[in-house]
Amino acid sequence: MTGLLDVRGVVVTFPAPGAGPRRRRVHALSGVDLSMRRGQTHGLVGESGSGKSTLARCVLGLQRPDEGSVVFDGTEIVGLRGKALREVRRRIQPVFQDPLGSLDPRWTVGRSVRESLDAFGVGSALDRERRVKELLDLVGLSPDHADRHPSQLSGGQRQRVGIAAALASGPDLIVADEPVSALDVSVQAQILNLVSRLRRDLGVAVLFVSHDLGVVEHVSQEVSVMYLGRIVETGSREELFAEPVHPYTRALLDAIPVPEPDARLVHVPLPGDIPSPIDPPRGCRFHPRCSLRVDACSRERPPLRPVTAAHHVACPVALQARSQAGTAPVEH
Amino acid sequence: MSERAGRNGGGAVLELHDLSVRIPVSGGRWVEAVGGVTLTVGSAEIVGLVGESGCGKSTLGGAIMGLLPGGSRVAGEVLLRGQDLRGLAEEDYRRIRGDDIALVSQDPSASLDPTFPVGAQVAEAIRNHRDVSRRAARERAVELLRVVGIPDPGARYADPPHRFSGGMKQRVVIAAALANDPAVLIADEPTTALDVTIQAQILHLLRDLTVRSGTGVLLITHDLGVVAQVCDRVAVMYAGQVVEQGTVREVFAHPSHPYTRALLESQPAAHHRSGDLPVIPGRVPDLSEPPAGCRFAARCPRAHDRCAAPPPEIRTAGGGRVSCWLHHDTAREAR
Amino acid sequence: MNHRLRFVLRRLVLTIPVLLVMSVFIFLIIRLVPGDPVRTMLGFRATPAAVTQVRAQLHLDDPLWAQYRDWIAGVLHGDFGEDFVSKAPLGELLAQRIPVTLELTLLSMILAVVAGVPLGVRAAVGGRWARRLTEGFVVFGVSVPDFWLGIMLVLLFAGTLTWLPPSGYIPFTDDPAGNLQYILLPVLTLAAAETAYIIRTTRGSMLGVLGRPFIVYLRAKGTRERSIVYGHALRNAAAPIATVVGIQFGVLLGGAIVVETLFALPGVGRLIVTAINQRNYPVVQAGLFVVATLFIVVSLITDLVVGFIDPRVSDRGQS
Amino acid sequence: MTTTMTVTSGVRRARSAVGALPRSARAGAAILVVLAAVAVLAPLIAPHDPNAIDSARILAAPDLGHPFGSDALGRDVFSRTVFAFRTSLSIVFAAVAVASLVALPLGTLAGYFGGWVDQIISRPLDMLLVLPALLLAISLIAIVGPGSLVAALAIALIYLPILARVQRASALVVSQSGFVEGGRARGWSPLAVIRRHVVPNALGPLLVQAAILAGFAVQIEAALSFLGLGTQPPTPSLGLMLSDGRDVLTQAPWVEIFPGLAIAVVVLAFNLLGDGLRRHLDPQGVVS
Repeated sequence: MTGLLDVRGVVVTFPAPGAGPRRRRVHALSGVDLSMRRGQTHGLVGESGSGKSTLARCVLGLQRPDEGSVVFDGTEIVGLRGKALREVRRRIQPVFQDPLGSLDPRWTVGRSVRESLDAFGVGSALDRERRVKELLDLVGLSPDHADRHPSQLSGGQRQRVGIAAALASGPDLIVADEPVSALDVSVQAQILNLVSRLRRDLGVAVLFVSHDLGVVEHVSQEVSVMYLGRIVETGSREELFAEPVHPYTRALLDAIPVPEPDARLVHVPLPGDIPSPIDPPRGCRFHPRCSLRVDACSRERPPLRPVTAAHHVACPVALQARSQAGTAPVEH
Repeated sequence: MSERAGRNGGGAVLELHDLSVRIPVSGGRWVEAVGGVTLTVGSAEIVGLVGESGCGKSTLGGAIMGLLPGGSRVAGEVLLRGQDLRGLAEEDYRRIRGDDIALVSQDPSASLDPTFPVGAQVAEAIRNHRDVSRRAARERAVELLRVVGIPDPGARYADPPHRFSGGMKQRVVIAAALANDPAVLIADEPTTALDVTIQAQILHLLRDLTVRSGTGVLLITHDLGVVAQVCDRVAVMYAGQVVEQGTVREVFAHPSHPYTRALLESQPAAHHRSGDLPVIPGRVPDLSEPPAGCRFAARCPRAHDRCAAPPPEIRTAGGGRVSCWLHHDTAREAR
Repeated sequence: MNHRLRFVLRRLVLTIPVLLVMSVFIFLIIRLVPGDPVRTMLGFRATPAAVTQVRAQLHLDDPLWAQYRDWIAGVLHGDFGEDFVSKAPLGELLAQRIPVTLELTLLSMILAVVAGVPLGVRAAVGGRWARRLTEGFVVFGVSVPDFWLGIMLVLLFAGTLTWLPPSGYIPFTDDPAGNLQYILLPVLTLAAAETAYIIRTTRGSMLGVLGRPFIVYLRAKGTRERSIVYGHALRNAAAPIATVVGIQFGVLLGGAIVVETLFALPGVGRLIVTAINQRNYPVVQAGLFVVATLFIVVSLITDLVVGFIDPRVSDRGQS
Repeated sequence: MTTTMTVTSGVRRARSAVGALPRSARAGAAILVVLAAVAVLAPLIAPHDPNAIDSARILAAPDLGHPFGSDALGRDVFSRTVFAFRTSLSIVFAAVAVASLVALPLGTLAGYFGGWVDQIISRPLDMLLVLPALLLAISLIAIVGPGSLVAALAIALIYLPILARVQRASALVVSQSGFVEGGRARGWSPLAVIRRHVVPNALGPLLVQAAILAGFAVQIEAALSFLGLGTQPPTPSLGLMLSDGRDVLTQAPWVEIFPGLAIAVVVLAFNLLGDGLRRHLDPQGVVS
């Protein structure tokens, strides 16, 4: 059994902003399944309104799903409370997007890194101090950084502190929500290298949430693509990037700006706006923007179907076209 | 200044000569946010100005628009179709802004007045510079909204900005910016706040419209990928200076400056397979006391004693220019 | 303008529970007086018969909900009961008093807005002197207690210069010029602090708006500075200013109580104070009800104004 | 070694924080320190018994022994002002302290939890805002009867919804920070996160608002006493003094001028302090 995380049928809705007699709801997640293996980095990619951050919060136990289950290492975490919840929390730790906002400005770096050690009462005070220095060393900071305040650090250093704080309790899973999107390219590379190293050296699994397919491709072994509250395609990095099947995945790959001499933008890869998650389209949520659209798309929700054992896609039309062609329609 | 690398003929519409900007900071000190930039933009040409945060690229845009924070000092020349904009009286500058030079800035939600109908904000750009009736301005604004791809522009003219998506708002901003067929458009991170599929739409639209109207674009961005997608030429900025410029094809295929190379290599999208990404060690120098020599020397893997002196600007084989001592040698050997 | 119509209707509907809560609150005042309110009103020497009679007259022996129902039904027909001391019908008394309070507070508010908004704009965009002068006035206006300012104005204009009467009132319908003479000092007294607040709010929200990115974008479009300040920035700043004006109207109504007492103006505020001192509870109740209703109506109007100025407000609650 | 260094740096930071306050805020703080000393040491500072009637000095003009002159009963206005200050500041301090201490937990819980917790805390507090502030105070006095304690309670009641709103807004902003979610994910209970992260980071605006409101509380207290609804004679009170002085305004303006100036100075000092603190403690602009 190598499963670490098993998300099944998770639904999350929020009341739409504003007040009114008939308050409508934002459909953040509408039946999402996701599996992760131990020691693996799983990239979760999508644009705004895709629900990727909400899914991350469900896994962290910070958002309670309306429906569905989140099983972590054999334990259902939805509805978990008290001691059992704390034990799961010790093993699932977050890294947030904004490295400044994720550190208490009044606390020293050392105290922030120590926060989970204090919470779980790990070792003596002296042990914790020693552990903080080890952790800072692990993420490439010097022990003196422990006495500084976040305002005295650069963005990249802050994100290192955020990662050290997440590692403190010895987690099996780190949920990183857009950990590099606030950083410059050259700093981003440092943090991505650090994330890759953690997986390699410590065997920590990472759920890596990002809007940037390039970044996700670099760090992940498995990738899931989300659109308006649903996963449209999931698979191993190799298969998904080499043979994207879902029309949305393909458009997304087309749209990514790649810094290569011949990467000119020749056509608009995907027309139209992303619909509002308050009133999402029926059937396949992508159908209003889709070039492969057939009548059935606006009626039935397409289920995730296997392309290969390690690659699933929620588009029967593309799947059928692919099997008829015999090979994958590789285009880019 | 006849050396232009743009493909679309036409003369240079915007020329910057040795442009420097100093901005006052606390304690009576000054930061040299831009240090001696020379750059040209031709008509119907898109020039990418790329660099990381704090490199001075947005300050440069502000200097061209004449919209820097109070107390800033600008030296050098900003020539718009040969006319120096520096030292222009405020009212004269105002007449040029939005007419000959226009701006599209980063966050479309922040660019539009939240209490005004979007259409009126486009019409305002017209009436600021053309003596036309309200009705005529309105008709032209509706037409512009249609051109930038707002569905049902007549009906949506009166809607306030918050009823539009981010991508649609940026279309409105572009409509207002291009309302008077400007010679130059400064696009400062125009797609950074947008989703990637929407970004592609906006970049496509921007390129389409400006090439058609012959507007020269200075596209300021942190994203080398965006430069590759739409720009003709690129200038790479580091610590207030342009370290390398040339055609996109040349610079991306054969980066000459060590910084350009490092920047390209640290992009995960460019670096397809796993393994560590190359990183640039160290930090950007403090621009209140910039180093006398090459500003990148402290972080450069190929730094040398000579780098303590300002690097010379060398013509590259592909027709671009690079400011680096390394190429001084190659150039001399070639001679 | 479907959006706006729906906004107005929604806001009107939302006022109903507020009025309800307020009326219950004020209704309960007499009933919350510790001990027997009638004993408190009549004094210790009242005969048991008199107490019983007054209790019956005020319906204090009915169930609470029935008392409220009867009272509110009366109020809706303009029947507020009787003055406990003079036995006069309160409806007529209030009809004489309300115009005085309205004149005082509305004139003060208008003066404060007319003076405060332009000064606040100057303070935000003007030079150093404009800023210093207005800041000085704001500090003065905010710090000085209104009733003391009133007394000092009396000392100066009525005592020393004898230009204006120190106190009293003539209805506008009797003698417009005389009315203005009597109301001038009270209005100045009440408007001073108000003006200071409006200057401060205007300056603050103007500076906030002028620092926002869309102002840079307006400059980049070549919009004239005057149009940026008065056309765009002031319009954006107007919603917070209007909100503050609405809230401050409550402060004005409170100030009116003091100022009416000070200048012997026959308004609702003075009526309430006198009635409290006489333990004349029916009058206290009626007076508070009138002032609170005024406040709620003005709040409603400001909310509607804010909604019309800022479409984001009127769109809230709809997609 | 390290601790000493930390302490010194802490002191240095505190000192530089005071130094970084605008000059006006430092002036406000200085005035308040002096006024607080006057209030505490009133019996030592006042040259005369504030209630001692001296028929020889009825409406006597200010002189060296009686710097503010004497009132209609020949009482020393300076001594009365000093003692009235004491009364006034005690009422104000009690009122603002009570309101802040109640508003802090209510606002924090409403802001942090939101949803129904927010509803059951905020809705009843909003009802207090249905009446204009002074009217609310007067209603309470109409029920309970006049007096210093009632005035303090009435002021606390007026300020409670305002302070709770500020604290709610501030706690809401802080609660959206990553470090608050992080604290939960790092294994702390909601209440521990509130204590460790939310309250320390959200307290600033409440302090600013309390400082500003304290100034106006002096005005409200004086207004209530002026109307005869606050502090009752013979206790010296600024509002009562102003009310009494009205009758002798033209003969003895000093009876009127000095207590009024005293009020203005307190309000001014609190305002200067509050505005100065705002820049440091309320960067988000939660206080309106």
